[in-house]
Amino acid sequence: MSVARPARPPEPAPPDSVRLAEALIFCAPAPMTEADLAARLPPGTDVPALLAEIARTYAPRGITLARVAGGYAFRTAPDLAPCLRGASPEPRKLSRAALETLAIVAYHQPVTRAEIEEIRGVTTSKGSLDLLLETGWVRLRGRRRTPGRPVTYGTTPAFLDHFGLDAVSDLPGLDELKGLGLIEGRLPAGVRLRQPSDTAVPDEDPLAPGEDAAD
Amino acid sequence: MSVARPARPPEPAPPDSVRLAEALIFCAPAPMTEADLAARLPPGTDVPALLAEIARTYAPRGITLARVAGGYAFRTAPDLAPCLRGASPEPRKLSRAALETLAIVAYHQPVTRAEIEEIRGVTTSKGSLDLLLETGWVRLRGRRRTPGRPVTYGTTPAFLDHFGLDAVSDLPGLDELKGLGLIEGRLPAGVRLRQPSDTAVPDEDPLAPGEDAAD
Amino acid sequence: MPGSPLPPDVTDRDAFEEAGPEAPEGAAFVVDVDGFEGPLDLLLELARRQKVDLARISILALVEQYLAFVEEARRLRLELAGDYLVMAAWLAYLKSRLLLPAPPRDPGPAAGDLAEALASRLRRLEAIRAAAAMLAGRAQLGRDVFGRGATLPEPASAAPGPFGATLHELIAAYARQRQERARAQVTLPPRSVWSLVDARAALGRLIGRRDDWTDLDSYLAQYLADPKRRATVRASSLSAVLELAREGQILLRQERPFAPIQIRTAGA
Repeated sequence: MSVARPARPPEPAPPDSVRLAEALIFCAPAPMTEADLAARLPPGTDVPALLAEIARTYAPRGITLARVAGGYAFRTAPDLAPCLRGASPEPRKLSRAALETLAIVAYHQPVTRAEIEEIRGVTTSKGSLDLLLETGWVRLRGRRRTPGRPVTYGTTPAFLDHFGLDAVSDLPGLDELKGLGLIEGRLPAGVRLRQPSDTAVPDEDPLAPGEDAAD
Repeated sequence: MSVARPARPPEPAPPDSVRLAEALIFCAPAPMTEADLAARLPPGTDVPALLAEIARTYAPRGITLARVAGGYAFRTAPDLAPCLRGASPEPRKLSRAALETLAIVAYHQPVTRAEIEEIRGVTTSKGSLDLLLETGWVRLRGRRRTPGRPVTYGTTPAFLDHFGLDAVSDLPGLDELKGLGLIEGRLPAGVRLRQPSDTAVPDEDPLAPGEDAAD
Repeated sequence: MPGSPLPPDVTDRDAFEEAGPEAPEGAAFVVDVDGFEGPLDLLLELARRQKVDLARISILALVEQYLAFVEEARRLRLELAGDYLVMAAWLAYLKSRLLLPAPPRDPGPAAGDLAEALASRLRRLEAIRAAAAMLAGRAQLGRDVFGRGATLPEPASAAPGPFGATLHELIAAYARQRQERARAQVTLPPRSVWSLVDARAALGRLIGRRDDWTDLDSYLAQYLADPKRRATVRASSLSAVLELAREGQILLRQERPFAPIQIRTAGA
């Protein structure tokens, strides 16, 4: 199909706030939240409506507006994946062990290393968590309020961005797993798991000011 | 001007070759030449006409097709530049020396410059500490009650905030660094690895008023 | 039990990590258990072969298959990693609990609860495997969907960006620094050695004054006080008294093996 139609009239210009929002999202190094946008757009801008407008405009195109990690970013359309592969170097593939560890961190977060090992039934090979920390998908969250105060792990916004998720609660199959009671499974005495959350949980973190864990 | 018009029909989809070309240009790490595009688009595609079509479509928008360095790339519209200045620039990376110094301040605080040098085994340039003060992650804490009353350094709440920590004692200790595979084997007695804490210590005096602005 | 307990198409480095080059010659037949990441994974695979819902598997049949697997590995003189044997021991206990009536007033958990706990662990591992597969199957950034590829030219007079570093970079920097310091600072504690010459000189001074049979150790009391020096003092003084005896200066006797060594001057 020929696309060259010289007589075609120029496209109508979108409002300036839409143009600015497009530019801001395009040049941001990470997904932009509605709050980020509101702070940079003219006061009184209806940011959700504006984002809906941009999403609608770009939906049929090769570049689309994606909602990821609690914000907005331009991404290539998913259906073009086969034609785009090889356009940039293939990212490192995770080993099965690392992928499983990542899934445990994602679905059970906040989770300790001992709990990861309990679920997998094997000692987590050294470097598996380190690799996930290095990719920037897993982070140290804090410490569990149990004896030994183990460090807890959780996922990062980069993890959500990488897997095209808006929030941890959007993890595929999460509701089903919760329904089957497989997220709140049996764990060693004194340890309870809850549904994943990347916000603070009651038996985690907040250290009293001045609390000293010095050895 | 309101942009939310719920009754608006969906945009007509552009031809697949246009969508693919948009995506290719968008995700390429460098501007794409007509030859690069021709090689990745279906054989027989009229690349110049297709580029003209994309340019026409994006001309009124916040993101436009620009001809740069002999190829094509998407850029924000030139007229928006004043509004984009300072919009989420890419973060600056710390040098290895600065990162190490920061880590030592975090783990060994309160720590004097001489102690940092002793721990690192190399002379720490004043620039390194100045840079860390500039990041807002390191602060002057007080003065050590030893001859010369050297200034002590520690971390700030902004440090905790940036690294997602609730308290300095949430930094992983020796066992956890080992568990992550970051430290192998035993450390000799001379090499201390601290369980960090940022509580007040007895041999430290607070800074005199206004003294923290001095250095 | 249907078929061989040994999957024909597998090799597991983890499971056989202890079978080095000096593995017994008899283990010529290579049992391939690739992909098994520990005993729980093996159990899950065995359970899958029951081709029923994990909720309805026979734990007893599963236990028997696992024990048969371990038995077969033993028959082939394969060294299984400790984890597999620990699990085998626990499963053997579970099997006995499942088959035998519970002893009266048994304080331990009911056999049914133990079996259910195992089934629940297997279901949880299977669920997380399924979740991992779903995650891996999603359109991934940099593989299926792409973000803006190019770094944009900085707009003129742009303020310098904020400083960025991740927690991982920070702790890795600390660990690397400490590790490097550790390597740079290897100091061996100075060994304190009592030489043969020292021993001869000391014993020569002491023995000359006594002409009755005396325990060697009683001469050495002051030197043996330091635990770090005990070994070197004993070794050197034994060599010294043997030398002195060979030269005819002293006599040695020991009533039985490991009894105190006694000495006296030869001239008495």
